[in-house]
Amino acid sequence: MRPKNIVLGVIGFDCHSVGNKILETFFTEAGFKVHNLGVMVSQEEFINAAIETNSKAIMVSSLYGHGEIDCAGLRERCIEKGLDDILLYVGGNLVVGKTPFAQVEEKFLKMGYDRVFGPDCSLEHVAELLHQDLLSREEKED
Amino acid sequence: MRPKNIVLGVIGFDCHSVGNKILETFFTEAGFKVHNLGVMVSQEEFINAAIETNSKAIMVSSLYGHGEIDCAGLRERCIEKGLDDILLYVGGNLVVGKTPFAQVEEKFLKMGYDRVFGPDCSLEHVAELLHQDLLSREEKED
Amino acid sequence: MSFNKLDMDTFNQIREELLGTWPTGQGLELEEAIAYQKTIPESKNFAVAMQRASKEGKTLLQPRAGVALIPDHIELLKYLETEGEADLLPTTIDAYTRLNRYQEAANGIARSLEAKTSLLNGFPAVNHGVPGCRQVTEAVSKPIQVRHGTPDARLLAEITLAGGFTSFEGGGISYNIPYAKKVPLKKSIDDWRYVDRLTGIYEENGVHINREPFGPLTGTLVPPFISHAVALIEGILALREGVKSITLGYGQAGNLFQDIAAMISLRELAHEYFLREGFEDYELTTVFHQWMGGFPEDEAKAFSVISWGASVAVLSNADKVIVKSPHEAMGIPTKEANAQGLRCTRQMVSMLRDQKFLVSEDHREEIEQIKREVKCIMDAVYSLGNGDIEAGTIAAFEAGALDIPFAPSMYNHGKILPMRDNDGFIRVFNKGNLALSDDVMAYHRDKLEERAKAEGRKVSFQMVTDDIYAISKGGLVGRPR
Amino acid sequence: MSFNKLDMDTFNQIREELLGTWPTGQGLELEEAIAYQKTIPESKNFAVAMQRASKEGKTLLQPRAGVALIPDHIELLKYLETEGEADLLPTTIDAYTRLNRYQEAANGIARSLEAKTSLLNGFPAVNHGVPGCRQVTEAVSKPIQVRHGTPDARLLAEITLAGGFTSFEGGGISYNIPYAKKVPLKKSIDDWRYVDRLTGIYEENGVHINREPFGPLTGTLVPPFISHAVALIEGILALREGVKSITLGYGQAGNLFQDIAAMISLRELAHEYFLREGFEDYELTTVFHQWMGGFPEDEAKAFSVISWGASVAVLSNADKVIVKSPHEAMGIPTKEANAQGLRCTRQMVSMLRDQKFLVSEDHREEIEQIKREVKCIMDAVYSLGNGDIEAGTIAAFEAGALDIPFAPSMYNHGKILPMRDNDGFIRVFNKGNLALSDDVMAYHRDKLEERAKAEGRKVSFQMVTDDIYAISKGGLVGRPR
Ligand code: B12
Ligand code: B12
Repeated sequence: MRPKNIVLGVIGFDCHSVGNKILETFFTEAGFKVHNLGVMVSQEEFINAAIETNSKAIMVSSLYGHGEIDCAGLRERCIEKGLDDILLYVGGNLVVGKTPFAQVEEKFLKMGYDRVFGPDCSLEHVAELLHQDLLSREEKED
Repeated sequence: MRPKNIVLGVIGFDCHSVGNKILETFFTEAGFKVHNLGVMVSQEEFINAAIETNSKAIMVSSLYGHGEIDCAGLRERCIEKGLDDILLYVGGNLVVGKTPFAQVEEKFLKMGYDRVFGPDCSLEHVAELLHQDLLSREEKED
Repeated sequence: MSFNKLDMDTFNQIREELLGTWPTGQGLELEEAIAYQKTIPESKNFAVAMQRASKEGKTLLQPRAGVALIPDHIELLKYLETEGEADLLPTTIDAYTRLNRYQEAANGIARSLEAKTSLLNGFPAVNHGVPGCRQVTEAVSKPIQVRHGTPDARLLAEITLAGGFTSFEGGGISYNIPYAKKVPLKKSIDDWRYVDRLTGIYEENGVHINREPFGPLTGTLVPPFISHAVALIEGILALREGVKSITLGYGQAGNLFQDIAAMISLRELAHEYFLREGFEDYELTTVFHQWMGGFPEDEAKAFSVISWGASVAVLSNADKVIVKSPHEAMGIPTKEANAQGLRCTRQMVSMLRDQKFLVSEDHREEIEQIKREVKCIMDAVYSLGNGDIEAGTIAAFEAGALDIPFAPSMYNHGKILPMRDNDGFIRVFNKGNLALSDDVMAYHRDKLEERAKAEGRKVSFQMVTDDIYAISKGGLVGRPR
Repeated sequence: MSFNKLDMDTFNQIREELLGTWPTGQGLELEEAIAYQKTIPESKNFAVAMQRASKEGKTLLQPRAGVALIPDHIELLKYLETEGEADLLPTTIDAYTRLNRYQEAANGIARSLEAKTSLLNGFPAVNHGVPGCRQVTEAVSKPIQVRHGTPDARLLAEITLAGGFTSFEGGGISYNIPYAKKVPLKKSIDDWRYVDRLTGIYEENGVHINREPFGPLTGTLVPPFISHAVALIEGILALREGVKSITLGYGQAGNLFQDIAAMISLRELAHEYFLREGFEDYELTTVFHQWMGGFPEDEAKAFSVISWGASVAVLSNADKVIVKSPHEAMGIPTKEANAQGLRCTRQMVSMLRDQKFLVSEDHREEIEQIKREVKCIMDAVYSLGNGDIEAGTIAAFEAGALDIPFAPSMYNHGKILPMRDNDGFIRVFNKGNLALSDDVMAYHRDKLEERAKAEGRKVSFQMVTDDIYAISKGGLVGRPR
């Protein structure tokens, strides 16, 4: 099985680079081919990278609190650009202020993200979900 | 004006002696004649001391949590022994567990205490109240 | 000089009478109790846990906790094990039981059942008896200890050791002078001799039981040399009766360097005095108590006090730390608050456990100073007793040569006044009759003069009061306002 | 070599263009601003407060805080003054403003008004303009500072200094490399030269303004010598432009002895290098940042991390401590959580302020070690720039001779890998091109081998990852699980 392409990056004007470096290492070791755009990535850059690398998932980080503003509209823009079925994962400190996770999750699910993660998520668990989700997309495509 | 006699002590099987030593020093400096019974004082000992010293106020401490059990009935017993009009002040960590002070106060007022204090009370304020309360009792008596 | 263990005839005679004093004591068989103790897995043995911690350089966490009713007490302990990440469990005994007022304790149990909440400030183990204790000790998976403050703890020890507890706190001085008013020191020392002998009998029968003299005493401005002297005496008395696992304690004074000096000197002195008494076969461990005096009411500030205690415990290599909760100033903590204290401490312990403390020359000098002070006291004890440490202790307390600040007991001289110096070290302001040498006192006086000068006021009783309130009002040295 | 202040013609030319870049800059008069600053009482002057703290040996408390809307921001600051007992106030700027995205900031303000809660992670001071800033600075009674992370902070400085702030954080390296991706170092250094010159102009006109390079950089495993080198460079660049009150910063590394060594060496090095550059007329103060890396989520554990930072701040005699909140791991704190962090810190600061830290010989050796490391880097900077420190800095970053771990900037080499040794000191595992001498590196390698041996694994990248997570998972050294 060839490693699956995924795009990784920190959205908006967010400079938090430590988690990003760890995610890159982790997903690479978990068997993905990671296209890491680093920090301060715009929605366009995410989409272009996904198209160029033929990635089936975009992993968006937002740590600095502007997640709600920065992440809105990514799903719609993906569809515009023909990425109909792309998986959108989002994680980090997604909103301003300590907020019950269920509330945050609901907000981002509504925005069209497939899965939402807090800063405490287990990366092993994320990798498993990602493998599964990608698999079931492939099956659908077949 | 002669200094007023007051009885001081820690009720029940309570060994907390530090606050008691401080209260003795404080009330003495505040102009009272303090009869300090120390720690582990029974209701009888409080009452007998009040009678013997002709004190018009009993200052009860309870720190260790059994205050609710130990303090019940003191008012009734005072009346039995003819101390009809004696002032009963109680203070310390009066109940088991961190409890909103209003709740504690209500409980001890119901038991017949005239004033109830938490561990954080300002002693200056207590001394003022005590002077006032004693004064108004005297006026009543006159 | 020579000493003997409490002989078995006397022990058995006392025992028979003792077990009759309350129904739950009746028919208690020591053989059955020993057999029962042997069924307890090693992973739940307190002595083993302490010794392992010491070897591995770990600091174990233990809260205080106890409520009136068995099911609630079990729930509480299990919560502290899981949510609190406690390494060691306590069962804190209520204050009626501590004073052998089992009838009042029964009343407290009844009223707690009615009120559906604990009206007692601890677990009335004697009233619940051996079966009740076994319910508790079997329900948990960590080693569990009896913590109390009982001048006459003989029945409590019989019942709780038979009940599966593997450690027992206290001692004839430390559980009398700070905890009682009218109990003669001779009586409490005799009664604790019984407890130590009981522990010794368990040891002789292959059951390892930990004993822990109560280090902090009144928890209020106790200079290290005073609590050290008491710890050494109680340690020696315990070893004499056959105790093998002994944990000496110390309550945080507040200044980092004094506290570390105290913990280092405590260990060194214990080995020195124990050896001198002829003991070689014992397991010595230490416990550091987070701040035992008045706490600030604000919980954020209380967390700070808890954290500071936790840091010093680890930096001083304590084998165990006794943990306070953010409710300390207000009342017995809820299980949640208790677990918060534990988790706060856990974080500190794990952040600091890898850090070695670098001791400077000046710091080493403070260690030697504490040793000099302890030597003054111990010399007096030995000489007042003509070599008999029990008689010497009783005579020393009577004379005030050994004197515990702010204690309620009438058998305590109560003349010594401690005070903080300009750096926050606890020193002696008024020595009363304390057996301190002139050069030692000169050192204390110099240090206090330094403070007086800095504050522009005379050394006075007001400073003592200010120092007592200092931490609860946010400070260490009680500066003039 | 010689250097000149940014000349007034160039300054004015830049200024004219700058003020036109956003409506709130238009018509901003420096004379009026200076006159306004002179109306601010001395009790609210940041530079004065810092200098006084330093003289009196106090550690002042400052939180981070900023929200989108003026009334909310004022309410927040007042709460931190009263309930939080803060000595110094901040105004943390939102991340759009930091990157000069004033349009996005305007959008954030609008959406916050709608949502009736701040959707911005800070106070958009440029958008609110001089009158908005004055509303804020006039509403509070404590000295107040702008805290941000802005590579090009020229307009922000113009507006906030005119707005009555008396201290401005940041620097051309520390507010670029950890905060930006594509901003050339030359550009940010030039832009910060403008900010320093602006501050110098205020000084020359009798207005005392404090400047504070950002010490912690990425807040993640930064060895002291790296942040010290940056602090020294930014300090020198600021003094050159006429800054007089300079506060150098350092972010807690975690090991008590390394942190104290870092704070002592920072002060000593600053005086040494400043003197060498010919400066004598300046006020040097220091700031210690409580743990700047990932926090534990549990609030009880977070309190522990906050407390540890507070203790080390006081023990190391920092003039100021930047305070975290128990919400750190989760999100921008509520005002209540922020005040809790402050009160927790306050308690620690007052408990420890009287305690002198006794430095041992071994500890002094760690101080010298840091100085040797800094010297390696500074020598390289001076030599790469042929004595010109700006050019040298740019060249050093390009070559990786100066390299900040985990930084997002493409102008950072990004090859150095730091790691904790067995005691938790941050050392260098992979030096990349860092200008460290062989004997210095040999020392680091020995220390890391010690850890590898203790853990029974090879020195590896996995250790770095483990170290990054360590504190948030409860630990300091990331031990194998
Ligand atoms: C030191 C201490 C001890 C020492 C006491 C040494 C001694 N002999 O004095 C030791 C370690 C021995 C001890 C033992 C116990 N303690 Co204790 N102890 C404390 C502690 C930490 C400080 C008390 C103190 O000295 N404060 C300083 C003095 C100056 O303040 P104070 O005592 O509060 O007194 C002031 C005020 O309360 C007020 N005040 C008091 N009485 C009155 C009366 C009037 C009329 C007025 C106006 C004001 C007033 O004015 C005083 C002077 O400012 C407190 C917690 C705290 N406060 O931080 C717990 C605390 C009082 N102890 C407590 C308990 C439960 C016990 C034990 C039962 C053990 C246990 N289960 O943990 C035993 C008691 C056994 C017994 N028989 O009494 C609990 C009480 C719980 C509750 N009420 O819900 C507390 C609150 C701790 C806790 N949160 O669990 N303790
Ligand atoms: C270090 C740090 C910084 C450093 C960053 C250096 C750098 N270049 O990386 C500095 C000091 C520069 C900094 C700056 C700022 N920071 Co900051 N910072 C932190 C801190 C303390 C640690 C972050 C970190 O490195 N953690 C370690 C890594 C390993 O964890 P992580 O980043 O959380 O990433 C993991 C998970 O989140 C998850 N994850 C992340 N993304 C994704 C995506 C997917 C799909 C999945 C599955 C998982 C996942 O997996 C990652 C790996 O385990 C956090 C608070 C905390 N966490 O304790 C605040 C924090 C993130 N910062 C915060 C803020 C606000 C800022 C600032 C705006 C300043 C300010 N106002 O205080 C600026 C940002 C400016 C900008 N333009 O971005 C806030 C965000 C608030 C919010 N969301 O409500 C936080 C939470 C602090 C707080 N409580 O206020 N910061």
